[in-house]
Amino acid sequence: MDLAYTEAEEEFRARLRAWLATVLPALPAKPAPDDWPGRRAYDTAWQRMLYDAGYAGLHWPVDAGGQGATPTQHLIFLEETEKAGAPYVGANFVGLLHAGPTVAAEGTAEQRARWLPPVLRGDEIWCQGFSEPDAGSDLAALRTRAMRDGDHYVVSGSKIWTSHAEVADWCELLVRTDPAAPRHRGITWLAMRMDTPGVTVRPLRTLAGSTEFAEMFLDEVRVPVSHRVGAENDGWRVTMVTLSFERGTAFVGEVVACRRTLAALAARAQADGRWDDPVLRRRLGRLNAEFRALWRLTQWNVSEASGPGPGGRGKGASGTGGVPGTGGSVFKLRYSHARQELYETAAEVLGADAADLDREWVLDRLSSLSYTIAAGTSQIQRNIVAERILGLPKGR
Amino acid sequence: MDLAYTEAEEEFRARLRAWLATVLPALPAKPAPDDWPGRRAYDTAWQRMLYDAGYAGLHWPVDAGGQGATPTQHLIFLEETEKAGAPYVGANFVGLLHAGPTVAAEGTAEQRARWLPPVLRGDEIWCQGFSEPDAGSDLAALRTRAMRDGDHYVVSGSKIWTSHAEVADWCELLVRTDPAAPRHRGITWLAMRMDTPGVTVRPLRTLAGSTEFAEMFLDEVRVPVSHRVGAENDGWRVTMVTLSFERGTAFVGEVVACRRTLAALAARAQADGRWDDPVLRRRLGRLNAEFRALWRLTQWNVSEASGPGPGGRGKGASGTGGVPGTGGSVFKLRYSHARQELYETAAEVLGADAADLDREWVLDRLSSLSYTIAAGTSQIQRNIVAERILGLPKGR
Amino acid sequence: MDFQLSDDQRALRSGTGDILAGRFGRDRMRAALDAGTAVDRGLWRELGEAGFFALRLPEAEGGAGLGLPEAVLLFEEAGRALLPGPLIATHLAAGAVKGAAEGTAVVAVLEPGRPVEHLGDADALLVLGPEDVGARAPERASESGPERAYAVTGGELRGLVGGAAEPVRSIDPFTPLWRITAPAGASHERLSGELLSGRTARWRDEGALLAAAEQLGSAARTTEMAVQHAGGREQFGAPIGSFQAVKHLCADMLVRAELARCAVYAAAVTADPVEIAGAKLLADEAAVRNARDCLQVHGGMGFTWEADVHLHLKRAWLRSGRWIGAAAAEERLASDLRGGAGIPR
Amino acid sequence: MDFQLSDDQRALRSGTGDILAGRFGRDRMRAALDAGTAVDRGLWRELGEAGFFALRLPEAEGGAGLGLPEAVLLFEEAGRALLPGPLIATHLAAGAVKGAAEGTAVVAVLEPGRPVEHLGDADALLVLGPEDVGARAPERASESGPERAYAVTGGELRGLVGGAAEPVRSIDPFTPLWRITAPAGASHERLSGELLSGRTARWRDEGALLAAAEQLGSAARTTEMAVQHAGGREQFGAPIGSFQAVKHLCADMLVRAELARCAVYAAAVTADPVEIAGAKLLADEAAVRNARDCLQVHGGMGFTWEADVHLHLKRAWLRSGRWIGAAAAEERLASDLRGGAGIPR
Repeated sequence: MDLAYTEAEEEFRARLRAWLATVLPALPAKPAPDDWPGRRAYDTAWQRMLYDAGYAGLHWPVDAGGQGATPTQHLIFLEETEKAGAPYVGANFVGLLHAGPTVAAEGTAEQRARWLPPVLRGDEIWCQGFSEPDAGSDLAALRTRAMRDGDHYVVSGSKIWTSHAEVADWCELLVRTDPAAPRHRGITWLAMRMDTPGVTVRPLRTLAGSTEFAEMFLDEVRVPVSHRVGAENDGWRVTMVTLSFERGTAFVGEVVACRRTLAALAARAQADGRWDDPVLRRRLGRLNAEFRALWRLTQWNVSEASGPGPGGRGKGASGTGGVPGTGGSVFKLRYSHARQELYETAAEVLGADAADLDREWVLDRLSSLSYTIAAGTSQIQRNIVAERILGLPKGR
Repeated sequence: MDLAYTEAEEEFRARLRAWLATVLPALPAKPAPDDWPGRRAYDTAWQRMLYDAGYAGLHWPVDAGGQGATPTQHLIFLEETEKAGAPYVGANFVGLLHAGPTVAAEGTAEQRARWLPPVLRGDEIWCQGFSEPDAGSDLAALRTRAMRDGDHYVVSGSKIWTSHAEVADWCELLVRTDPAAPRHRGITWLAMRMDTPGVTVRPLRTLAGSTEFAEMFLDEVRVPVSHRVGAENDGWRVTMVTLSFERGTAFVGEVVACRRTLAALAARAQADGRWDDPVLRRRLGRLNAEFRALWRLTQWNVSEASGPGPGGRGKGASGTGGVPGTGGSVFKLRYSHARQELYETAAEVLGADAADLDREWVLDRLSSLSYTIAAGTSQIQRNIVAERILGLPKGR
Repeated sequence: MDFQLSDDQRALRSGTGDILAGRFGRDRMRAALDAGTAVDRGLWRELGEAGFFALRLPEAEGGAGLGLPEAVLLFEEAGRALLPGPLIATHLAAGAVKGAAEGTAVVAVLEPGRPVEHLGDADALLVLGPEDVGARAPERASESGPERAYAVTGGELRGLVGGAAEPVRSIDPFTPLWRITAPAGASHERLSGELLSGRTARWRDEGALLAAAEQLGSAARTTEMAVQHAGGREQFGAPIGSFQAVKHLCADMLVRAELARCAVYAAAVTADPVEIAGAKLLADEAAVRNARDCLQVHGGMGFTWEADVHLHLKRAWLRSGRWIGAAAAEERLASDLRGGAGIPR
Repeated sequence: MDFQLSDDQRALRSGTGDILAGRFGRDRMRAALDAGTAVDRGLWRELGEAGFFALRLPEAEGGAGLGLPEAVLLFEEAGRALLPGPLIATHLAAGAVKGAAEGTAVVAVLEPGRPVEHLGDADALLVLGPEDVGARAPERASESGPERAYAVTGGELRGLVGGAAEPVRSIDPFTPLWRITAPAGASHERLSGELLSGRTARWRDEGALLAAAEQLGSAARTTEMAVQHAGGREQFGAPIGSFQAVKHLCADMLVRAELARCAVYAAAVTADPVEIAGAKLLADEAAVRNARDCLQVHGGMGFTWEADVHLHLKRAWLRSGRWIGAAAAEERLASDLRGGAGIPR
C-alpha cells in the first residue's frame, strides 16, 4: 500500500501542470450551453491542443495512436485537468471513451486507420445510438432493425439519449440483425455517418430545461457493411469488451469536482453564518469523509487495474475488482448517491436561494437527479454487485 | 373527521380509569422475566380481574362470551391500560387475540363452549404452533405432518418461535394433512393439549439473552379429530379469517408506550445537558412527529374498521383499509422502523451507558431488532402493500 | 371519535377533483406550462366562484362557513393537480383583502428572507412578521418581533414590483419568484399598508397546514404515477413493477403518503401548532421523497421535461421551505416534548 | 502510487487469518462465549508471540518494525474473528508497559467518561487525557487539557478494581465493562502512575484507526455471513438471495464495507487525523449497519443467541463509541473543510 507517486509520475504531473498553466489562460470564452456548434468547436479545439501536446488518447494503446499511459498517469491527467479547470472531454466523449476504444480493440486495420486518427485530432466526433425508448435498463431488448441489402445494411428504428447528435459526424449504433436469435446474440455494431439520408434528430428536453440529449429516428438508413465492427450478430460482445478500457478512471474528474464543490459549500456556509448550525456542519463533515473515501476507492481501483492483463490484477483482495465494470458498480452506487446528497446539502446551504436557477449548484442539483438512473440504474447496479461479485443467484 | 370522543366513549373511558385506579395499586409485584410459572400466574390473575370487571374479551362478539365493544372502545381500553401501566396481555396473548377469535369464528358450538370461557376467565392459556425452521416468511411451506388414524391425527414435526410454550395448556397448531395438494390447500388447524405425550419443548435463547420463545418438537402426538377447527385441509383459510378481528387496534398500546418513552428520553436529555445538542434535539422532535402521526393512523384505521362488515368500511379513500391486514401492513412497516429508530435515539441519549444492560431502554433496544422481522418481515410487508393495495403484479 | 371523512367531505373532495380535472386537466396544465401562464385570471375567478377562497368565511360574509378539515381536502386536490398560483395566500386573505374571497384579486405573501411567489401577478401582498423558531408561534410571538401583518396594495405594491423587487429565474416553471432587494431582513419593516393585527401566527400555521395538504396531494399523485408506470413499463420481459426493487419503492411511497395524510387531517381537526408542525414535516418529506422515487421508477423518462414528475418535485422543494421548514418544525416538536407532554386525547 | 496490498502484506493478513482460524475458530469462539472467557491468557501470549502487539516496535526492541498499514490488516482479521480482549490498548502499550509487547501483560484503557473494557483482567491501565472535539487532536490538545497519559499498575490498579470501579452488566458478552465510580469527569485526574508524556493524541488516533480496522473486518464478515445465508436458505421455492429485496441488501453491505476498506487502508498509510476520523466514521457505520442488515437477512434465526450476528452487532456498537465517536469525527472532518482544504495528493 503506497500512496506516494513515483518520480516518473511526479514528473508527468509537473509537466502537465506546466503545460496547463501555459495554455488555459489563452483559451477562448466558453460557449453558451445550448450553442451546440459552438460547443463542438470549443471541445474539438481543446482536443487538438491535447493532440499537439501529446496528451491525446492518453490511455489508448500506442498501436491505436494513443500514448499507452498507465492507469495512474491517466488518473493524474484527469485529476490535474479538473483541478486546473480545463475543458471537459465534452463532445469528444463517445469517440475517445467508447467508440474509439471499440474500434481500437475490435476493428480491422483499415477501420482503425479511418476512424481513430480523426478522433484523436478532434477532427471528427461521435455520438452513441444504443438506448431505445423500450430498451433502457434492458439494453439487449433493442429493436432497431438492420436488414442486409447487398453491401449495405438498411436500418430503421429509433434511439434515445443521444448526446451531441446534432453536431456529431458518426454514430456508434447497435442494431438487431437477427430477430430470431436469443436477445444478446442477434445484435450488430455499426458506424453510421450522421449525414446519411433517413437520419432525423430531435432534441430531447430534460427536466433541467436544457436539450443535452436527443432522440434519433432512423428511416431506412443505408450503412455500408464495411462500417460494421466485429462479426454480424456479435455486437453485444464487441460493445462490452470496451468496458475493460476504463481501468478504474471513469469518475476521477467527478470526484475531484465534488471535493471542490464541498470546500466551496463550506466556505459559503462560513460566510453567511449557517456554519454555526451543527446539523449542517456535521453533514458537511460527513460528506468530507464520503468523498475522501471515494477518492481512495478510485486510487484503489486504478491501482488494481494497473496489473497485467486487460482487467488488471483480477479479483483483488477487496473483491471489488476483476470483472470489468463490477468494481465500477460498487463505486457508482456509492458515488451517485453521495453526489446527489452533496447537492441536497448545497440546497441547505443556499436556503431560499436554492429556488434560484441562476445560483451556483442549483442546475447541478437538477442534473444530479439522473445519476442514479443513467448508465445503469442503482437497482441494476445492485443486481450486478450481488450476482457478479457476491455470487448470489439470479432472480427467477 | 371527528377526533372528539362521544359521550358514551368518554363514559366508558372514565369508568375504566376509575376501575384501574382502584385495582392497579393492589396488584402483586411483577414476576422475574424468566419465571414462566410466575408470569403465567400473574397474567392469568390479571385476566381474571378483567373478567370479573366485565372487560374480558372486550372486542369479542357477545355470542362468543365477549363484550362486543366497538373498535373505538377497544382503542380506549388499550390506550388507558397502557397509560396506567396495567399488566400486558402477556400469557393470554394467543388465546385472546388469535386462537380464541379463530374458534369463535370457525369453531362448532361445542368447541366454542369448551375453549372460549377458560380463555376469557384466565383459566387456560394457549400458545401458537405455526412457524417452522424452514417455514418462516413462507409460512405455507410448513411440513409438520398429520396422518389420520381413526378418530385421531398423529402429528410429527417441529415448530419454532412458540411463546409461553412451557406454561401453555393448549397450542393452536397448523399441520399438513395433504402433502400432495397445492401449498395452501393441504393445511389443517388443530387444537393440541400441551401435555399430550410426544410434545417436547426446548427454550430458545434470543440475542437479548432471554428465553422468551421456545422450539417445540412433536413426535407422533395424537390429537383427536374433534379438536380440528374447520374442515380438513381448510386450515389456511381458517387461520387467515381471524385477522379481520383485529380491526385496527393491533398496536395501540405500543404506540402509547413509544410516546411515553419519547417523553422520558427528552426528560433525560434535558437533565443531563444532551438536550443542548441540536442534532439530538431535532431527532427527538422528528420522532415526536412520527409517533403523533402513527397515533393518528391508528385512530384512522380503527375508525375505518368501525363500519359495517368484518373489514369495516372497506377500502377507504386513503387506500389503507379494506383488505384485512393490509392497512396493518402500512402501519407495521412504518411503526417497526420508527420504534427501532426510537431506541437508536435512546442509545444516543444514553451515550456510554447504552452499553449497560441494566439501564432503561437497553434491553428494549435489543428486543426491537425483531420488529422488522417478526410477524412478517418488512420485505414481506412491502410485497403485501405493493401487490394487495397498489395492485402491482406478483414477481415472476 | 370518527376519524374518517364524512359524506359531505367526500363529496367536497371529489367535487373539487372533478372541477380541477375539467378546468385544469393534464392537457391544460401542460398548455399553461408551455405558455408560461402561472396565474390564469379566468380560472382564478372560477376557483373563487367554486368557493376555493371563501370556504372558511362565515356564510353571512359570503363564505361556505366550513373549516380547516374541508380546506385541506381542497388544497390536497390542488397539490395533486399541480394547480399553480398563490392559492394559500389568497385563501388566507379572504375576508381581509378585497376581492380575495371572490377570486377577483390575486394575493401573494411575503415571508421575511424568502422570495415572493407570483408577485408580478399580485393585486395585494400580505406581509407577515418574522418567523418563530423553536417554540409554538403564539408563545414566541411577543419575543421574536411585532405580531403584525400588513396588506400592501395599490401604488406601494406597484412601486415594489417596479423597483424594490426583482424577478428570480425560478426552479419551478409554475412558480415565478421575486426577490425583495431592500436591505435584507428589514424588507418587511419598510412596507406599510393596511394593518392586520394579530394574524401572523395564525396565518403562518394555517399556511403551513394548507401547504402540507398540497404536499400530501402531490405525494399521493406521484405514488399513483409510479404505480401506473411500473405496472405498464416492461423490461427484461416483465412489468418493472413485478421486480421487488421497484415494487418496494412504490410500497414505501404509499406508506409515506398515508402517514402524512393522517398527520395533515388530524392537524386540520385540532389546529394545534405542534401537530401542524408535524404534519408539515411529514408531508414535506413525503412529497419530496415520493417525487424522487417516482422519478427513479420512471428511469430516463422521468428525467425528461415531458414527464410531469419534475413539476411535482420542484413544487415540493419550494413548499418545503415555506411557512415552516424542517429545522423550525423539528424544534417546535422538540419543545413540545420539553413539557413532558403526555399522550393526547 | 500503488494502493494495493504488497505480497508481504497479503501474506501477513492471510497468516493472521490462519492463526486466528486455528486458535479461535468458530467452535472455540462459541466455547469461550459459553464459558464467559473474554481474555484467555494462553491465547494472549500466543498473540504476543505471533507479533500481534509488538508489530510496530523497532526490531531492536524485539518488534517486527512494521507500521500502521500492517497493523490494520491484523486488526481487520481480529474484528472478523470476533477476537475479544483489550487488543488495541495492549498493542498501543507495547514498549511502554512491561509485558505488553510479549502478550504477558493485558493492558486496558481508560477514556474519560466511558466505561473501561476488561478492567478485571488487566495488568495495567492506560489513562488517556480528555478527548478532543471539533479540531485535529494535536492542535486542540493544549486547549482541552493536559496532554498526558498514565500507565496505572500494581497496587493502585488493584485498589481501583477493588473499590473505585464497579462491574457493569455489558451488552456485549465478550466485553466485560467497569464503570469508574470516582466523581464523574474527574476520575482520570485522580489516578497517578507512570507518566507517558505526549502520547494521548497519537494513541487516540491510532486507537481510532485500529478500532476502524476491527469494524472493517466485522463489516466484511457479516457481508459474507449474509451472502452465505441468502444463498442457502430457501423460501417460496427459491434461495432468498434470488429475491431483489435480499440481494440488494447484500449489495449495499458490500459497498459499505469496500468504501470503509479504502478509507481505513488509506488512513493507515497517511496517519492523517482527518483521514482517520473519516475512516472511523465510515467503518463504524459499515460495521453497525452491515450487522443490522445481516440480522435482517437471517430473519428469525438472526434474532437467536446461536447465530453469531448479534456478537458482531454488539461489538460494533461498543466500538462506535470508542476513541472517536460520530459527532467528534464529523466535527473534525468539518474543521478540515474550514481551511478550504483542497484535494490531497
